[in-house]
Amino acid sequence: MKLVVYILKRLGLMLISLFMIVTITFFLMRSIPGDPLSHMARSLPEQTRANFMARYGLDQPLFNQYLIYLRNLAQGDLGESLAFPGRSVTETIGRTSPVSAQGGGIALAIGLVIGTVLGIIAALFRNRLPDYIVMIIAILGVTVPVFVIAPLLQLVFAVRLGWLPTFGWGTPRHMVMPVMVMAFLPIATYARYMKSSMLDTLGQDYILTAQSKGVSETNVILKHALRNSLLPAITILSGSIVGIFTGAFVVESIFSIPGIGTHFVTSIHNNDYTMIMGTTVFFAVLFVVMQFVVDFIYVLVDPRIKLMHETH
Amino acid sequence: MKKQRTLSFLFVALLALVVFAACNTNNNDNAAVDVPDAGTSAQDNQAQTNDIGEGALDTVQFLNLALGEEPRSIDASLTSEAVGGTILTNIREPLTRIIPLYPESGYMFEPAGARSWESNADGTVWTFHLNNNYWEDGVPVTAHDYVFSMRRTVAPETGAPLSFMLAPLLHFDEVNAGELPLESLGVRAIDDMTLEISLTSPVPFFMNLTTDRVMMPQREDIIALHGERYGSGGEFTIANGPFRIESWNQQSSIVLVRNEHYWDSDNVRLDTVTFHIMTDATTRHHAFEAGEIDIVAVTTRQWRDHFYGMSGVIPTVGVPTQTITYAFFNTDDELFQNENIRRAFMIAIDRVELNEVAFDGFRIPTYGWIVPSISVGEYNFREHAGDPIRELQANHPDPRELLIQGMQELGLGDDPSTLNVTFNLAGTDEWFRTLGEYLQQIYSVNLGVNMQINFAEWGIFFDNVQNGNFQIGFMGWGAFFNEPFDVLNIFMSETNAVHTGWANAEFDELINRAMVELDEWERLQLYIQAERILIYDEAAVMPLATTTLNSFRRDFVRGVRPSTFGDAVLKYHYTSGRP
Amino acid sequence: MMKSDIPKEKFEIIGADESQQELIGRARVSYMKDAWRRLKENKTAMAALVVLCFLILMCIIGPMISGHSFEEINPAHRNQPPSSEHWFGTDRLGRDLFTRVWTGGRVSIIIGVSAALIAAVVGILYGGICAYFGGMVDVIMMRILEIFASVPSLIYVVIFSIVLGNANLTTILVALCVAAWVGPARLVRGQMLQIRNQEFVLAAQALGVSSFKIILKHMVPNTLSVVIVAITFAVPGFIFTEAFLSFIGLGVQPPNTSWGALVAMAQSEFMFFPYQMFFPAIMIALTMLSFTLFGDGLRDALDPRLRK
Amino acid sequence: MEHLLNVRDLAVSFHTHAGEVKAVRGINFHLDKNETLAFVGESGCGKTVTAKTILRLLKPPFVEIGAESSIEFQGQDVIKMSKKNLQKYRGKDVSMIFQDPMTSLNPTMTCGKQIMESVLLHVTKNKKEAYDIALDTLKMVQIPDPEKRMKQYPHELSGGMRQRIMIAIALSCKPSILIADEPTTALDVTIQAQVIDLLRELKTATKAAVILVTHDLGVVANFADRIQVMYAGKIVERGTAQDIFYKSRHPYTWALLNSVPKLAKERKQALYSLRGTPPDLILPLEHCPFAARCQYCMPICKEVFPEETVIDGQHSVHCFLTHPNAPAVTPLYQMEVSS
Repeated sequence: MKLVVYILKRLGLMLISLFMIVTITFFLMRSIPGDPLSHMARSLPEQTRANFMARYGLDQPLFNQYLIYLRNLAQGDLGESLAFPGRSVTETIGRTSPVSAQGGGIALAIGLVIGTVLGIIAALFRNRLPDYIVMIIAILGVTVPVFVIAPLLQLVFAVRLGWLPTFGWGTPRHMVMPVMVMAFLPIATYARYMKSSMLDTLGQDYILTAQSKGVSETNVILKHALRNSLLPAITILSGSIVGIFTGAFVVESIFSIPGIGTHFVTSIHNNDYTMIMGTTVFFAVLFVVMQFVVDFIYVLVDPRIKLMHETH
Repeated sequence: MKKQRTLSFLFVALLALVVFAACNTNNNDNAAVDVPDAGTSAQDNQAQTNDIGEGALDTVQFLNLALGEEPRSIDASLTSEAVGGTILTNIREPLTRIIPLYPESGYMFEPAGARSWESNADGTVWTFHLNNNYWEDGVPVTAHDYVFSMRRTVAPETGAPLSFMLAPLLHFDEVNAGELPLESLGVRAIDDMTLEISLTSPVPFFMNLTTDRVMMPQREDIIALHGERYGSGGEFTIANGPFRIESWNQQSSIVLVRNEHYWDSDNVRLDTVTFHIMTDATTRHHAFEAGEIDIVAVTTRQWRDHFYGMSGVIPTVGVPTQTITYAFFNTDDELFQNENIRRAFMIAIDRVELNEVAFDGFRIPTYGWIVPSISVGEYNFREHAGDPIRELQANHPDPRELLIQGMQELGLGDDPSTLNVTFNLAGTDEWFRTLGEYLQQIYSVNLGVNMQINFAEWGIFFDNVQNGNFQIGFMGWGAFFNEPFDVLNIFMSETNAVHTGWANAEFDELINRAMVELDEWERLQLYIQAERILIYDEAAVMPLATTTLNSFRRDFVRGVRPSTFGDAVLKYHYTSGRP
Repeated sequence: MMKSDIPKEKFEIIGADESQQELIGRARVSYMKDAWRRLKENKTAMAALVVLCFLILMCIIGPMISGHSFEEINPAHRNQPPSSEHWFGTDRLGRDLFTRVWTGGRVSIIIGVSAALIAAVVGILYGGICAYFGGMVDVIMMRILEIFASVPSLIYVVIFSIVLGNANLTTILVALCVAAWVGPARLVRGQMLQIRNQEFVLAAQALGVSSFKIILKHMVPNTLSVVIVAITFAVPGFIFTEAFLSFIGLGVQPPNTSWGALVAMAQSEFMFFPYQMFFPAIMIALTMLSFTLFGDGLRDALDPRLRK
Repeated sequence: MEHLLNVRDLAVSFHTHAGEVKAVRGINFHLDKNETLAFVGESGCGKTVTAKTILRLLKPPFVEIGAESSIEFQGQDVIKMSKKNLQKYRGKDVSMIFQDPMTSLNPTMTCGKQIMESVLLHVTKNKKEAYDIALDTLKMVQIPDPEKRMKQYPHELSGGMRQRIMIAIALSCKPSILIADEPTTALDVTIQAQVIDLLRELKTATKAAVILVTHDLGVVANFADRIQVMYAGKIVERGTAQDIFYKSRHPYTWALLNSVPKLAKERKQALYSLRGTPPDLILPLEHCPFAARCQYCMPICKEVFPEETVIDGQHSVHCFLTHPNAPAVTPLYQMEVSS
């Protein structure tokens, strides 16, 4: 019973946060100068401007537009793209987010695993060569700009060697380079994070107990230290997931991947309010849900937490 | 500590918006397009690439091409951008198509939607006899489809951005303003296979209009079926051109396949054409080099030199386009109301150096408003009109003297350093920043004024220009068809299309006379005098350079006829010897 | 057995020697001194510090020693590779890159450090208030924090930059910090929650010390070590965000420049003129590397648990 | 007869930035089957380091064991033992109970699993069997409702119960030596007595030799067979419980005994407390380390470390007071007993 109450409370808080995000972004969006019709060529006949405004309800007072937007949002309708007339934002996000999720998901998984392993190595060989190498890799991964790495990879693997396609999506071969570039970020994040978390765990008393039981060196790491140091890493998972999506912007545009990143970039470029709003709401929902999912996993995984909820 | 991690990896994520920056040649016709040109003259290029000669046809005929951005819509009435036009011209059949003559220069109108056509004595009534063409669903194309399409484009509630192109039609103004019903527009179907268009007065360049998207047929029932979604995707339109849309997955690719019901289908050799949407220019170049796309438009001199010598690649470089890159003054501004100040600013720039530095040597320095590719009948305009700006520079070697003269006329003393001038640019990427920094330095040195550059997104720039809060603006302007009228009428008093606020009665009168003058030589002289007023006397606008077409294609791609005003249809393309 | 030859007088009882009783081998070292010593020992942190000082020094004297002004355009030497005359080569407009890199460096570092400080200060106050008062205050403030945290700050940064119009230093800082304080705030709140339940805070409350004073005098100093480390990690973050902003044209406006702007300028042709991007990118990487390594070293030095 | 454990010249030092801390400065002792040996001394005298070194739990390069030190267990020198043998030795032959039950158990692993882990390593590979052994051990340590405890997590148990789990883990493989490092210090008094009684019962039941490390003489009283008093990394006095409690000859032992409050005393008397603190082990301390705090300090005590003098049988002491030339001294503690 306690858990149900916990979930309901969290859902309530999530809704409030979402509501605030939508409100802030909505009014923020309207404060951007410039008008979405500017992509039309030459001087615009008055009639076209009127039609356009009416079609998107832009001619109504701002507050009414806000109420209409909320009502539609409640029904899951994020409105119609300004830059691409006739395209529903919800449908576009529905179609493109799986692509980003697929690419991003694999990159995150790879990044997580490699990052964790590197973090453990760095912790075990603290202040010795492997530690420095791992740290340099972790930092380089974050400092070298993506828009340098991506074209370089293209040049080497696609143009010179011809092993991989330069752009596009669909077959696993298409995924290799984008995933490689996108994985840099989680590798760097989790390597550094796992190192400090592992160092922290190795200093605990129960590690000594395990050693005194004759448990082998590797098992002490895998069975005891890893699990306890992985727990805190879960907490930054939700941040990483949103990071992956935003990270995809560059990679998707460079490799022409039809993900949510490319759409978001085009929408900012075209002042496409509805698409920007839609994507922002999508990210907000994603982050808030991930936050809840991560907390939930944490409760499941860490026995100490669960008890606390029951005794409250 | 973990929140810091989110911040630090976000900044890498923040690199997300790199894509549309420098490399995106959003080639809608009025944003400045940085298409470089070559040292070699355009003419010898022309000859070398038009090898329409037969080669052994490959068994499977397909082409992979790249688009810099995704078309916003392919609704013939509502789309105004070039990318939309590229798709439309391949899936829809206008009345006629314009093809470059080979080997001599000039163009010819080829039968397309119409089998043949004739006009009455004074050229105010044109009759078109349609080919028996069919829509992709087998329904025959009738004159009613053309009538419905033009009426829809002109109808006020459609709000078509390019409706003014049908202005020469009878009663256009009244119908477009809603004062007269659609039926009174000067277009009607005599019978299923004959279409009659009547004009308010004879228009020398009328035939050019018949090749444009505004005169493409549309199906009333299909539009009713899809409603608002019409033109937003492959399955929400219908084709009657050489190809039809097989699939359109957004931000990824548009696949066209041969349209069996097309009247000239057996002359069409390609089975499939895939347009890959690739916003990143570097990726496009890599894709071409890796053989994944067959034609690429080159954006910088380095890439052009890189491909130029490459084996198996045919260049088409330095072909002048119909777009002039220019700056324009706000003549209502208290400084730039004076023509001498405007003339001083116009001649203070060395256009060759500007082209080398800011346009990477990819354009053709231009000293008049009409681009070199435009002619009147068979007279090339530039060859006969000379260069007004060069003359002005010869008469006033020191632009500062002209500036001071203008300042004194306005009673602003004689010290240029007291003047604060802002130059508005329509973009924020690094191409614009290079241009801005160059202009800032040149004007500070040559005229001694202190110059501020204002960078803004296209939307914000256009807003400022329309509301007149700017001093100097920067844009590109493309002619729709090969006739000076198309780029001069925008400066007539009542059409404030370029928001200079400039009006000149003598100029208006010259243009009105030219509009009805059927004799080419006479029309040419009228345009020359008009340009002289616009540039030499008043300097309302400051032409800088003409953009050029620079692309490379694989040698197995044949039947290509690159030209400034030619149709971008892939009807005659084929591949022979694809590896 | 016992050597009996030890002289007898050696055996008078002289009792316990007070002075020796409290003999401490190691001098009692204050927490900060000990941290500084441990930091000095950490070779990488010291190397990072040296690199940082070198970079800052060069940013100051660099433009002077190069003999070229960073704005002067001369089309004659466009796109020249590094040469004796132009040590880092020239850019598309023929300007000397050596001067521009160091002039740009000033802007990037100033923005990086000041943004990190602003974010930290706001974070400390916000986190402190949250942790100290708790209850409804905490819940509401956390909801506000969650809002800023849940939308990728990319969107806020971009929108604020556009809304604030033509960027000068303050608008860029505002755009950078609009969502950046979330990190330190959450960090400080966590840290302070731990401290709040410790006895010395309860003692201070018992003595009737005002809550604001408690936050400043007791809770802030204890979280300082964590915050300092957070700042060192945040600085590279901001330098790169500024680089990104200039990339999409919202960052530093010409004629002045920054590392980000330089990298942005060189990006489209870095296949042909790699040196134009190489030097500013190296500077960004070096700064970020040294700040991060120094931050790591600082964290180890300040972390009480690792004290030997 | 062969000792179960034989420790020769054990010296352990820590390499710190400030210099080398010599925690254990050459001690010799042995342990026989079924015998209970107690190490007593203030914190920082090296008793816990000695205990951990027997299981080689301290890792080089941070820790250095003296070259000539040797710890013989059933003919093998633990210090030179290979990694593989060490893993067999730990938990099987020698096991250990740690001080703070709150942090010495893995928080994310059920108690049952933590016990079964040792059993699976050393006794049987079959999970079911291991479960039963673990259950029996839990019964042996008198934990109420053992089945439920198997599935619970450490944080769900009280301090005393967690220490019982620790004991269960240690005894689950029937080790020949059980080392208990201050097993009761972290517990409150009432629980301490229960745990000590339990340990006493178990050591007789399992016939395991026990090394008890503590600073609390009260705990040692009727538990240990032999007691060794350590000070500043050296053994200053050793002997049977009787020798140490009633015939102690070392001023430091007297002070320790005196510090234990006695119920028998009249209320008015002030409690005795030994002034000063143990010396910092970074100092050379060539002489008798206790000299600075010893009431009976003599000049010789400050020059040289006293040799070991055997009083009788197993009782020996390092103090110049036993030297023929030294003046006769009435032991501080002894006065209490006689009056």
